[in-house]
Amino acid sequence: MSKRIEDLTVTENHRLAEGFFVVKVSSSAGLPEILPGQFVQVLVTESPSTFLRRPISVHDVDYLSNTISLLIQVAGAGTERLSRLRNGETINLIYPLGNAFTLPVLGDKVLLAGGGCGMAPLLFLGRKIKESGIEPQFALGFRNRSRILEHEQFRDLGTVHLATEDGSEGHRGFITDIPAFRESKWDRVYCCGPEPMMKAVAALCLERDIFCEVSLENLMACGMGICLCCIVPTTSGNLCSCTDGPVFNIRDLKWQTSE
Amino acid sequence: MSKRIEDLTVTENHRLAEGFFVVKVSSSAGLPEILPGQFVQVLVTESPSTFLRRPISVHDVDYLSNTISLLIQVAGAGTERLSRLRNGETINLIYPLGNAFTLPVLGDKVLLAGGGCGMAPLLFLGRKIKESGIEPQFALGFRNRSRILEHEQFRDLGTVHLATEDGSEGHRGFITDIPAFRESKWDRVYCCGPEPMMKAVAALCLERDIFCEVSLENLMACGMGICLCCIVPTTSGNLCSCTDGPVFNIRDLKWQTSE
Amino acid sequence: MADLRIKIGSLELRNPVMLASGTCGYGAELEDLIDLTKLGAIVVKGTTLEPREGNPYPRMAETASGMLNAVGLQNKGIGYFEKHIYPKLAEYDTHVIVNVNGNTVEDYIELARRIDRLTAIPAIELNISCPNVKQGGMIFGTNPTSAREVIAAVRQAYSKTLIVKLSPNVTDITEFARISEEEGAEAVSLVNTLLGMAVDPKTMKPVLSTVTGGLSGPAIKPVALRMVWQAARAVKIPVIGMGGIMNGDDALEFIMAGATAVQIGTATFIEPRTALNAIISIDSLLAERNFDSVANIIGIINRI
Amino acid sequence: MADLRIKIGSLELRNPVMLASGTCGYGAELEDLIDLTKLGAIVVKGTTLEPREGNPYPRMAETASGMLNAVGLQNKGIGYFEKHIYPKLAEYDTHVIVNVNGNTVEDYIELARRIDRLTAIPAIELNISCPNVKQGGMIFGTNPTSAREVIAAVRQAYSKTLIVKLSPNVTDITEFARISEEEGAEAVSLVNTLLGMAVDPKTMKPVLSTVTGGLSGPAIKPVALRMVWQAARAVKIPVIGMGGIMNGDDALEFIMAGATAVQIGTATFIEPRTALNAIISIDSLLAERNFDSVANIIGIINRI
Ligand SMILES: Cc1cc2nc3c(=O)[nH]c(=O)nc-3n(C[C@H](O)[C@H](O)[C@H](O)COP(=O)(O)OP(=O)(O)OC[C@H]3O[C@@H](n4cnc5c(N)ncnc54)[C@H](O)[C@@H]3O)c2cc1C
Ligand SMILES: Cc1cc2nc3c(=O)[nH]c(=O)nc-3n(C[C@H](O)[C@H](O)[C@H](O)COP(=O)(O)OP(=O)(O)OC[C@H]3O[C@@H](n4cnc5c(N)ncnc54)[C@H](O)[C@@H]3O)c2cc1C
Ligand SMILES: Cc1cc2nc3c(=O)[nH]c(=O)nc-3n(C[C@H](O)[C@H](O)[C@H](O)COP(=O)(O)O)c2cc1C
Ligand SMILES: Cc1cc2nc3c(=O)[nH]c(=O)nc-3n(C[C@H](O)[C@H](O)[C@H](O)COP(=O)(O)O)c2cc1C
Ligand code: FES
Ligand code: FES
Repeated sequence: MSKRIEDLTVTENHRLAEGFFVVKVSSSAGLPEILPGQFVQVLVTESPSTFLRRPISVHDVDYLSNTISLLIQVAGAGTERLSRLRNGETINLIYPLGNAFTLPVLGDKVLLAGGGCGMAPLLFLGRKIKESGIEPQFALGFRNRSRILEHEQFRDLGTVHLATEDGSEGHRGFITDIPAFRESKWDRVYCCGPEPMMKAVAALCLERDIFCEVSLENLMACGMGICLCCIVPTTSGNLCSCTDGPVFNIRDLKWQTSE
Repeated sequence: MSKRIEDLTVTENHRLAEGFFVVKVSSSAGLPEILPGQFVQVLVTESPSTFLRRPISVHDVDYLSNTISLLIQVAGAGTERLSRLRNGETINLIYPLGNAFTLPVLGDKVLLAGGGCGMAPLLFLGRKIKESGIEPQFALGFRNRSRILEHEQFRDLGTVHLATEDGSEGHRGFITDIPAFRESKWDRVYCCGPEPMMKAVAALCLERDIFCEVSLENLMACGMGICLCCIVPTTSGNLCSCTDGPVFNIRDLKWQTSE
Repeated sequence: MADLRIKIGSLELRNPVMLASGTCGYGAELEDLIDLTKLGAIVVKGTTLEPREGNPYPRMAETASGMLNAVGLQNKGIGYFEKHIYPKLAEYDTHVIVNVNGNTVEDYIELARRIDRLTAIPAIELNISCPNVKQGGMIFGTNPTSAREVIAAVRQAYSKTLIVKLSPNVTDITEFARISEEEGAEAVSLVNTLLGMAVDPKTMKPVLSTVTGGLSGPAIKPVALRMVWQAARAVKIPVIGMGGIMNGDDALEFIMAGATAVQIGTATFIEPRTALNAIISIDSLLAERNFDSVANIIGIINRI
Repeated sequence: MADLRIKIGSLELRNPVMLASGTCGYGAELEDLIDLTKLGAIVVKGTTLEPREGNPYPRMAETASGMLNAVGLQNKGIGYFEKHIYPKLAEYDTHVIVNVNGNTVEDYIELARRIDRLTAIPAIELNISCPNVKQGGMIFGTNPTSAREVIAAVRQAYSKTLIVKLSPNVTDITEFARISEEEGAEAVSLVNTLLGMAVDPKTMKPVLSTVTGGLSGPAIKPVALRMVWQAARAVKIPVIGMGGIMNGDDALEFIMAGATAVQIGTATFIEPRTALNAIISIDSLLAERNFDSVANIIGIINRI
């Protein structure tokens, strides 16, 4: 799949919650094919401490308006700048990058599990799965009620199960504590979120022999497979998270031990 | 005189001409005493290639509104960023810095000569001179008619003589070609502008034995006399342009030969 | 259009701008984004005799106007290169230079011999400056005796254009440039990365798995430029300059300071078109100033 | 409040943050903006035997996240210092350390002797690393034999705390740290500036009148930090770290990597309060993590 470098125009910047924003950017050239799980490399301007591009997952794609949505969580200076993007500003992207989630086959029972900005790739993935004729379910985890992100669009695609660590909304605990997660027989689980969440989901899926793919957020310098900084130890050696990933089947991962 | 470091609030940003802006910033603490010829060191944010502060002359001071005006000419990334300051933004200044022009004594015939952003310190100087009971005259030079900057405020203080290099407005040539400059007997000439202009003015004044002070724009790292980068060779050795200057009597200068 | 051609030993390049080793993969990764045939050359990934997994994650840290890397020469080894990568590279209409790394002098010799047989590779860049490996690498590049030994040995083993890539982590760069020249290198390229490190004050640990790593990007440009200037005055062979070049003006600084050619490294991660933009900038400057050829401005700061 | 006191030889500082030589004048210039008595110490301007005019203008160039300077030790000489500057400094309730520079070993000895007599100066910083002078300076700091000679001589001539300021422009910083320790220095401070340069592609000339100058600022932080880490593991005397510290986190990186104290240089030009902010940051971190004393985190990255 061919990648490109392009200036896109910001058409919307919507604040979801404290520190979370959805930024929509539109391509005047028309969008290329983008697969769920892929990401973009954003050039961050006007941020003196941001030297490299920043990898951000494709949150959603709208081919009618040639618009990509990005769900941005403010983590530092780079994402802080992105959170302040104004309509009409242009941002330069290299995209689409990375592999993609393996889509389920008809009849599969599918769970999309995530939390925080890890929800980002799951919306587009859910949409693609829904389009393929399967109704996905979602398990979304948050710290507490006040940290819950808007997820109307997820509800439009399928049932959403919520968990909060303090039980202030939905199930108490982590997403792996949600009864629907533990009790149902899933054919496929797709997960993106903080590392402890992904590890817990992976452990559960391995134990129950469920097909499971996770999307990793390794530190990246290039996003294009030319720097070899973003490696993930796998059963076939060190692979690049930006080209061989960011999506990996948990069976292939020697799970990273660095914090 | 005591200097301070303070966040001031932008209250106005007025475009004078292509690449020239007057930015007004106000102090909530109340302004200290500022002398004509002094400058501020501006911290430039959101400009990745701007590492050091930028020295900018005090263009005008209004103690009623506790406002300083800065006349900014876009020269590179730092001044470009300053030209985009929006009302309500804060900028951090270290000020007031440097020495000051020596004010004339009653009865003196006084000419203030400048061009481009070199006009900056002359407005405040002119105002102080006017307040002291002397009506200053101004000689302002520009490339051509379309490059002439607004100078209503100068006209309010005294007669303005214009020169343009191509003669499209005012006298043809440099400010030293203005008849009023060459023909009158000035007691004091104050000059700030591009180096060739200052050298021409200095030469004329030396020849005619006129008291003349120029304001130099040496490269500065600190603006406070602690780096020794901004030196000017003078008859008493290398002096700091930021503390011993930026205003120098031309008799003390061994005029810098570096371009 | 001015003449942009330059010569590195017997190798003629259509222009003086190359992609630096370790920052452009094998070229293919960038084909969607830039036309590789417009480049002077590409210097492909550091290659070793045996396959290497490189260093553990994390291998990267962003720093002020730069980055640290601790990749550690991850590559599939020369055997894989010959079989699976070389055939594709051989089809490129671009000069491909291979960056060569060993643990021992024997490794370097063996690699040089094998690459000598690959007809579509006109030159090697002998990397004696990788700061991210325990054996070989920078140890050769910071000790004059070892440097001389490995360069002389490779010169014997390799018949085509030999470029020696120097480490900036030395007291006197001219010493290593001179040794390279004396032992028959046809060019030196510099600088490789400066040895640096970063600490995460939250975890109270080094950021990189290897503690130290190689610093690249505009942060190092002033140091790189100084060393290129010094080296170019010390030797007659061409100097290939690099270190923090982000745009055409940066490339011109190196050429004016004495570099016959330049390499673009880290900039490609941020703006893959940097090398192409640099070619355009060099061409425009020559046209504006009425220079016939890029040769006219090489080292011009020493003349005006 | 945690215990921020540290010791450099027999000299006890109230906290580990100092202002670096050449970047804080004689302190007075900053008095309006910061309370100097809050600092661990200030290291005043490089002082020489004879007055010096320094290098011609331009002496400064901005670079990516850094700056080059070529001041060249402009100062009025030790005589003027003794008569006109020292009396004021003697009144400060802050430790004042004098940075000492010579063309010859004899210069250094003479200076050390004269400063030894100034009772209010508890320490000197022997600068063998100034890259901006033709004689002396970095020549002493990049040659092990000369370094040893000058340190030994000054040690003889000076009875109080002797700090040796090391040049980063060397292959192996630990060698110079060890020589300093062996010859009786009570601490080493590093790094001085990295030798760099800049070219103006418009004028096709070097930006600095001296062609090369000293690079400082956050650009050099990764290199400085690495050298501080290496030096601190090589010697038992305290290491005073500096190079690109812009805030409290940066200062903590140096301390965690092994520095007993830090100096703030270029940052003062941009934010004069940097040193004071760093003290607050160190204090907060210690409180948050329940450390009794700054001594607990010196070199902590080597332990966890
Ligand atoms: C493939 C991929 C997809 C991503 N998708 C999204 C997304 O859709 N939305 C989103 O908000 N973020 C996403 N991220 C994470 C995002 O790239 C980082 O948060 C961002 O780079 C931080 O930049 P910064 O300048 O804001 O913060 P920095 O100042 O660079 O970092 C702030 C803190 O976050 C840590 N950090 C930074 N990047 C990472 C990382 N990749 N992994 C772990 N820790 C990190 C730093 O160590 C530091 O402690 C993705 C990352 C990857 C690799
Ligand atoms: C005491 C003093 C007062 C000043 N007053 C004003 C003022 O009132 N209004 C105003 O617009 N400007 C003034 N300047 C000049 C202003 O400081 C510079 O234009 C500014 O620093 C340029 O920053 P930049 O990032 O925009 O451009 P940069 O990218 O830093 O520089 C752009 C170009 O301008 C050159 N340049 C930058 N600074 C100087 C300088 N000081 N002298 C000569 N060449 C320089 C650079 O070499 C480069 O070629 C003053 C300078 C001084 C020293
Ligand atoms: C991620 C990365 C990997 C590198 N790998 C190699 C390598 O394998 N061989 C080599 O000689 N240099 C390698 N380098 C050094 C670059 O080729 C170049 O010398 C250095 O980065 C300075 O140039 P720059 O500042 O333009 O990046 C690598 C640099 C980076 C950033
Ligand atoms: C303008 C300037 C002048 C300096 N003068 C001296 C000096 O006289 N003696 C000295 O030992 N170091 C001198 N230095 C080096 C600093 O003390 C410090 O070692 C260096 O700048 C690195 O720290 P920084 O990055 O925090 O600035 C000078 C640095 C600058 C920027
Ligand atoms: S981020 Fe560069 S190879 Fe993956
Ligand atoms: S600018 Fe630093 S002393 Fe004048």
